[in-house]
Amino acid sequence: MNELLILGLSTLGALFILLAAIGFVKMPDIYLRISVTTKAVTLGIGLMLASAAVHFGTESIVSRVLAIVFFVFLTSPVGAHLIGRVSYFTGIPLWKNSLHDDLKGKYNPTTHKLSSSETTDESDR
Amino acid sequence: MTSNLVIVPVLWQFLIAVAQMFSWFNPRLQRKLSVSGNVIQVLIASWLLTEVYRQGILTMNAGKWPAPFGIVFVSDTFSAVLVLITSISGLAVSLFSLANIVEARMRFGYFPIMHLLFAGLNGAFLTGDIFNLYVWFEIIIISSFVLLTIGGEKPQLEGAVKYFTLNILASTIFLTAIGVLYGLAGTLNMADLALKVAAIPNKGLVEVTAILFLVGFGIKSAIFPLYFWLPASYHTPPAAIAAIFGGLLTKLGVYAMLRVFTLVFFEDPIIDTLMIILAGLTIITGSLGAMVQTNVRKIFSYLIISHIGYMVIALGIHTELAVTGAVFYMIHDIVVKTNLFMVSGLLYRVQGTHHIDRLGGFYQYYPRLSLLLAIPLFSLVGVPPLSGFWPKIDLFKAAYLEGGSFITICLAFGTVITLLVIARVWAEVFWRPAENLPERPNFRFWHLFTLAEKIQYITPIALLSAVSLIIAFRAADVHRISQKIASELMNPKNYIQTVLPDKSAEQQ
Amino acid sequence: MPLETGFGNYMMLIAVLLGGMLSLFLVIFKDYLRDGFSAFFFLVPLAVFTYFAVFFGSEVPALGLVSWQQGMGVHFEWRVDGLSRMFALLISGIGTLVFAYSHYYLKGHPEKFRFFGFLSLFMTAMLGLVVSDNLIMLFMFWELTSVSSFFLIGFHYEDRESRKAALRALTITGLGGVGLLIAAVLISTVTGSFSFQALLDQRETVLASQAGRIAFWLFILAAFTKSAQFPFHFWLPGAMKAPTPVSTYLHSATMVKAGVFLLLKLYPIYSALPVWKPLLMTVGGVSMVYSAAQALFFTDMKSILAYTTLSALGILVFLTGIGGNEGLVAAAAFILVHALYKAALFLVTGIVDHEAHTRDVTALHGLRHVMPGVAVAGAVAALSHGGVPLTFGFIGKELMYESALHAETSPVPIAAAFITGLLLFAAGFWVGFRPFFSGREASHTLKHPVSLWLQLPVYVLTAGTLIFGIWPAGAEQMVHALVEAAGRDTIKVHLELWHGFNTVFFLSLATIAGGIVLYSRLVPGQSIALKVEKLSYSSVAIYEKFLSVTKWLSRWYTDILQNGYLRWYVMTIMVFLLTLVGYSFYHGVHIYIDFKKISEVTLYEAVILLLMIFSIFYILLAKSRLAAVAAMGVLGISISLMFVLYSAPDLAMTQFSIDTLTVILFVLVLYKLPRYINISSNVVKIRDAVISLLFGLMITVLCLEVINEPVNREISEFYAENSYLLAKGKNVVNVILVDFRGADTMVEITVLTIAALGVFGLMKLRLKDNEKTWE
Amino acid sequence: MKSIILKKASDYLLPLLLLFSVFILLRGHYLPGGGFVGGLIASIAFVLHSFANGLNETKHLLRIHPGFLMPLGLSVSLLSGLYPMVIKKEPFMAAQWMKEPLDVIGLVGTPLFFDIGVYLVVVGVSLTIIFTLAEVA
Amino acid sequence: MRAKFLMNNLLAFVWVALTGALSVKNFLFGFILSYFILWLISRGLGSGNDSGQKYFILVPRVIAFFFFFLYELLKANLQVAYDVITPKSYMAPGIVRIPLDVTTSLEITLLANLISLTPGTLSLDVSDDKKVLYVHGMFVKDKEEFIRSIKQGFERRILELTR
Amino acid sequence: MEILLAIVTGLLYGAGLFMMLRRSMVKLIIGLILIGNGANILIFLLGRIAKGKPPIIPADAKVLTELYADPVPQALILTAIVISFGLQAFAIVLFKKVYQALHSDDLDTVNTIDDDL
Amino acid sequence: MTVQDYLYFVILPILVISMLLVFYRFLKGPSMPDRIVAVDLLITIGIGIIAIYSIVSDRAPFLDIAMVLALIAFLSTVAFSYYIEKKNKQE
Ligand code: NA
Ligand code: NA
Repeated sequence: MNELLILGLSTLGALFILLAAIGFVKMPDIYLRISVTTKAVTLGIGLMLASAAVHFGTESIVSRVLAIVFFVFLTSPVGAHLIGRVSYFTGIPLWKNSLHDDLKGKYNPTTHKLSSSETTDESDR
Repeated sequence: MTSNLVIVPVLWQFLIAVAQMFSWFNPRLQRKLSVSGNVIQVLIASWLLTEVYRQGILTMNAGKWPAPFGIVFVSDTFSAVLVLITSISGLAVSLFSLANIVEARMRFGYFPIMHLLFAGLNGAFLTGDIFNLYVWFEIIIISSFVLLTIGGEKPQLEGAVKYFTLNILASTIFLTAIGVLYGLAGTLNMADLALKVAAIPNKGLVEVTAILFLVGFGIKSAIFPLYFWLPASYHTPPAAIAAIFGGLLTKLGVYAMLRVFTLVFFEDPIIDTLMIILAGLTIITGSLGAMVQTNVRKIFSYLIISHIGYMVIALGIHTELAVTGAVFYMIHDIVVKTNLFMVSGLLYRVQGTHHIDRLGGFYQYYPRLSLLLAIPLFSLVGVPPLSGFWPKIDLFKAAYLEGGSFITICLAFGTVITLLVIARVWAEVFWRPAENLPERPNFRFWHLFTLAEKIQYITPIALLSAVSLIIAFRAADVHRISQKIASELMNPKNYIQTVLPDKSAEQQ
Repeated sequence: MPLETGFGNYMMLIAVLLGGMLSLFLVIFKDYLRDGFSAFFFLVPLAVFTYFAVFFGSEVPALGLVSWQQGMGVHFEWRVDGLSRMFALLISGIGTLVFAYSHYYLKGHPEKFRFFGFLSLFMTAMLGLVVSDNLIMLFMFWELTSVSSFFLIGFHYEDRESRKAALRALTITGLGGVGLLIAAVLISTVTGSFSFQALLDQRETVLASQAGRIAFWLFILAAFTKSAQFPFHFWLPGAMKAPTPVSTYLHSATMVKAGVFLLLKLYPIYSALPVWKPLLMTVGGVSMVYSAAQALFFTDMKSILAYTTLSALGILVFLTGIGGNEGLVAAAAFILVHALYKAALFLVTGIVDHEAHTRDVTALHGLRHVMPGVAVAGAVAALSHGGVPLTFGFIGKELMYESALHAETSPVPIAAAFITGLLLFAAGFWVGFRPFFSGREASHTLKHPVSLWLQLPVYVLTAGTLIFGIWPAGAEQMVHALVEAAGRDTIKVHLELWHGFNTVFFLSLATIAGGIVLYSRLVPGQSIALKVEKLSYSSVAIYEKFLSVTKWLSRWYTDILQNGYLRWYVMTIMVFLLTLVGYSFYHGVHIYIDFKKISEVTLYEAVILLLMIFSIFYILLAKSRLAAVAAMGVLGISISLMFVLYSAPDLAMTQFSIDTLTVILFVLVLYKLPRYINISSNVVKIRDAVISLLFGLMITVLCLEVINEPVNREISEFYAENSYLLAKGKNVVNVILVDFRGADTMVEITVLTIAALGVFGLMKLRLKDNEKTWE
Repeated sequence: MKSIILKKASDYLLPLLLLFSVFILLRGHYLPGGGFVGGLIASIAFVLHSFANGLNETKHLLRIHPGFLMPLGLSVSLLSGLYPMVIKKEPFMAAQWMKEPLDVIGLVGTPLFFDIGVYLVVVGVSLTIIFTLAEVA
Repeated sequence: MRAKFLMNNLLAFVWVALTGALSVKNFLFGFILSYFILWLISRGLGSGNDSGQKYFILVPRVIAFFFFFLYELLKANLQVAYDVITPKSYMAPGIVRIPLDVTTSLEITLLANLISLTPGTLSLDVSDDKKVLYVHGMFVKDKEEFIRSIKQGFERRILELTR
Repeated sequence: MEILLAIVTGLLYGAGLFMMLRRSMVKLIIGLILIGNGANILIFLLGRIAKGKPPIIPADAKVLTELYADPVPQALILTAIVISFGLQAFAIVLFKKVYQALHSDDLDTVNTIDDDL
Repeated sequence: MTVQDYLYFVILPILVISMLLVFYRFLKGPSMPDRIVAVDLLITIGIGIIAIYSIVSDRAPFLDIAMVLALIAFLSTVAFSYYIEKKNKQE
């Protein structure tokens, strides 16, 4: 039973990671790449760690795995957010087929303040 | 004999440094701690030497772990003598710093770092473990970096870049050598290495390892062609710092070479020949360099290089005679070079320049002071019967008997050039009339110094001058100690037995 | 020979060191002494003179030893025989006169006591030198004479020429000094000690040994440089920058004769060498003729005397070279002769200079009117200089001619001696006669009569010249003792005024006649001297040229190595390492790989290593700094993973956390930098790449070779067994860090602390202008 | 960096990381970890806080200059080595252990204090370096 | 005060989880340790002013929320996976401005993170006045629908949790 | 495997040297770091590598009996890593300071000091 | 085929291949954020590898490394973002 669980969890996790890796190579712009990978990998890692927890089965390992998963789930979206916003105001363009860019012109170029106003600039491209 | 006393010179410096770090905002207290601490340090070191003389080699197994499993600290006569000389020089530098180091530098940790440097030096002299030697080297390197750059003046920074890069390179080579040695012998204790390296059948690999050590230590001791960092940096920091560097740091490299090449690596004719050639070229290069410099401190820097050659001779000529001469020379050199850089600091203080073409009139203004300064200057030359003269007898003898004509000629060349260079310094700095003295930015007449400042400048120079005079007039005693050291180094059996009592028993 | 013990020994030590003690006294108390105090100083050499005159008869050489550096074979080993006694008496005797003379000569001079300090130090050095019977002791005092001479020549240090002359003198004599030291060491390798007596006893062994023969040449170097023999002679005329009493004492009567002294002392050992005679005769001969001729080109009294001194030193070496009874007797007599007349002439010159403020012979005349006594003394000294009968100089010249005549079948030696005598005659008259007796009127008037302090020493010396000239037997005993000491032979020396009408007598007459003609015909002029000096092949010019070429070469050599380029330094060091290791590999290591000891490669290991390799190359080629830093991050992860795979969890953790911190550091520092530079040319890059590749290859091969070797796991087994049982920890690495090898960790955290303090100081400390060390 | 998200996250990450660092420190004798890694994690926690909230906030939070942790840690380590030497007359750094293990922490002995010293020094060093750089750069 | 107490307990539990030794003593140790840490950093944390009652209603909501999140996670992941694997792209990406009803930093952070954690969406930034969240989406054919799904999904549930 | 690791070690040393021979100060520091990493891996490799056997005594044992990786090189490397970190930190800051003083990353601008001053 | 073998021969290869793919993106860029994300991903995949490796070698302590990686990997991302943001502010 445990073995099957390990097999299932690890396979699923590995596939998610592989998928994220492929997506990371394939996706046309940075935002999409971040978007694809952050969670897929996070999920993948969670599954991998879960299989380890199943394997060892001890209370301390399980709690440790839970702690790691918690950390990863806490930090990786924050990291994605940081990289994403930095990419935006260093001027990395969106993929040419992108439909909207509501952020355009909202960053003050010198102070990096982000405004919340709904200007006309948000029109579709 | 086992004794905790072995580690006390190291720990004491640590304690001083920690106490000073706690009094970070109180430079006055730091100054007092430094001087009084170093006075006690001299007593401790003397005690250690006495004990070693009375009881033979002392050891201290850190953590109570028997060698070779733990780190063992060993004090044979060589270590104890070097610790004592370091402590005396340290006391002098500590006194000299009081006036020579501006308070701004003291507010940024000058004193604790200096004491950690001394701790590092003592640790390096006392350790019996090759990797532990490496970590002491690192403590010395990092503290010397910091002392070199503290204040961040432009020339200091420029010098530091080179000093830093090449010294780190040296450490890395040293570390690589340790890795290889561990891979071959599986141990780090030097006495144990002595036994195990001897048993390695692949002598070729042992030789390669020895070469790695040679280059690593060679950079530290500034031998040809590895010395570049020294003339690029030693003239840049304040005099008190340069004094520690000039007196002690290169000698540490020589110490390490002497230790490793007498204990761990056995005679290898190729390395011996190489060492003789390197020693000769080091002497020549240093001498030629000293001849053309115009900055007093650069002159002294090149003389350091030149005289390192004298000590390296002993590594090429593996005889007790040569080692005796080298060790004697080392003892003298530490004291005198430390003193010389302090002298340069005093000269700078009253003349506002290091440049030989602008220095001058010192004799005219300060005849008595000049006489005092003449002692280290002419001791360095080795005008008999001053301290630099005595070791040369053994060195020349060893050079002629075992080293061949090349090294003998180099030694003679170095001797003559040193005489010329110092005579030139005397003529240009002391005799030549000074020009435009009061117009210089840092200029101040000696009589305008406060009494405290005068004492703080003069005492350390006088102290070390007195020590070098003692070395000179008790040359036979120093010689006897050097002979004892040489015999201990050349016959490491006793060392090994003391460090590894069980193993040696097994072997017999 | 009786060996002195106890009190006698210490008496000798005190006698030698008395001058030094006076010197020390002056250093300490000079500021508290009144000018007139120096009137008593002459008592010091006088006491020494008395000591040597009274306590050492010529019959018995006396030996003694005060042990000093026990174990190094260096003792105050002394020996007073005829040779050293004559020198000791000269040193202390002339010293007495010079001390007395200087008291008045330097009256009111602000540096008078410094002067006396060096002068008395010199006396100690010279006395020590002549009584030493220990080679190292001899060397020590020898060097001390050079050093005190350096300080005395540089007495007028504010004068550039004085400093230059002092340096030049020290260079040449220092060179010889090193020769002497090495010679002493070489001798000791044969005889086993530094004792001169041992050298004498084992002279056959020494002569037969290589060391002994090399030592000979080094001794010769020492003697020739000290005694200013051609081509090392040029330092002596420059030394005349020193005050006149110094010239009298050091550079004429005593110190310069130290070389001759050494030759005489070595005579019993080395005169057996076939090269001895031709070498000394040639060098001495050339020196005496060449310098005597040069003396006539000058108008400065001191310069003339300097060159005649050089010539006299040449004569002494020449005579020592001839050797045998005749040569030695002549040499011994001439030492005394020369000391008496030359010291007198120097002192006379000093008086003239002191009173008339010039020493130019062309500007001086008729001084007999203002200083009659001095004039007479000068004339007597000049006569002795010229070898005129009834002066001691005549005896000296006779003996010289005689030994030159008998030295060789060839006429060259006697011709050289004759020419020298002729030239010296004229030169002596220029100095001792012409300023006083030419012209009707005195060229200068005096405000005061010449002080007796100045006159008396001159009279003593001229009296000596006359007494020994008329009664040569008075000097016989001293000369005899010297010859006996040097020749180790008991012969009877007989000095006589009248030898009959022989060749030598006629040569003497011819010398006087020719000398008078020469003196009356030649007009003193500086022009020739200047021309000679300008010629680039004069010794000074060659020396200066040599110096400047040496300096240029040194500069070139130093600059090539220390050129300021860090990468050149790195490259040199690495190429040096590569060469050595390469050579060692080539001759000592058999390169092979034992595949049994190599583990298999799995895919994931390979990929991780591939990641490492790619990131390394990426770092090498990265165009942007930040990308390089990011690649360092990748490298760090790969290394961490490798550590995980190979069972080093602590390492993996540490490596990773450190890498993270390093990234943060870089990030904090890098963002204000200019563009990442990439300036090297392709050629340079290829060169560097080749070196780097070889270096990497060396490391790889080294690793593989070491892996082949058997493993010794004694230490790690101990840790594995005892980590828990004794050290109570299960993570062996951590137990090593905090317990087994805790001392390493203690140091390691200290390193970190210092680094942090350094960073803090480096970034925060801003020195004010007045706190800076650099101009 | 002005990011509400980062700031909020760091509020939670800081205590978590600190806790974790102590955990790593205490277990070092038995499992991977120890004073060094523990100290690094603790300092990384503060650095993270300073990235999110600005240096002054973090310094305010620390109360003392982190530099003082260095002599503090050095003394703790040094004393744990000196204690056996001065009090017990044994060699420098000869480990002294309590007879019975404490709960949670385990066996307490001088090596543990030594490791705590390492921890303090590492925190002090990393923070001093990074704060200095962040202030000046 | 209450918030701190909660925080303290939470941390003590984390400690127990970390050490893996579930015992009273261990919990107490963790409690003391985290108390110390909280004290250490107390100046840095914003003082919470939410009332203590929430603590008891919170638990069931958290569990419900957790499952909702898992569902969203899985669903979106598959959607993205499909797009990654298949050569033809169905993507219609864009950055969308989402006006916020949540107000506190905690809520915003929670929301932003949850959005980021589900595939296909990425919270780029929050405006300085905390009124607007800018989200990058992979499939934003219909902008209004996209905004609505977020507001009705995550934001509503977060508000339920925190208010 | 050892062969590959040896090659990587050599590569690290070689690459480090190559970077140190450049004119840029940043490259110099990177070079030093690379060589330092190389040295660590060299020690690791020469202490002989072992897969999956960390030198940690299992919870239920008192001594390490089965095969294990040599803990000594690991401890040495740990010390070396930490020390290099200290040095690197200082190097980076030194470099920053030099840059502030000279406004250049070019090492060729820091060779005035070897001329006479 | 045991679970161990499966993990060893199937899962680990998948993970390292994913690593290579991510690294490919690292090399390719084109922008700095791409590389930063790549580094972050490499670490995260590394955590997965460690987790699997701990099962394969049956050594629980390896999981602790994964924990440390998970905890502090985040900081380099923060630092790089900080860098880029600050650098951009300069211009
Ligand atoms: Na290093
Ligand atoms: Na999302």
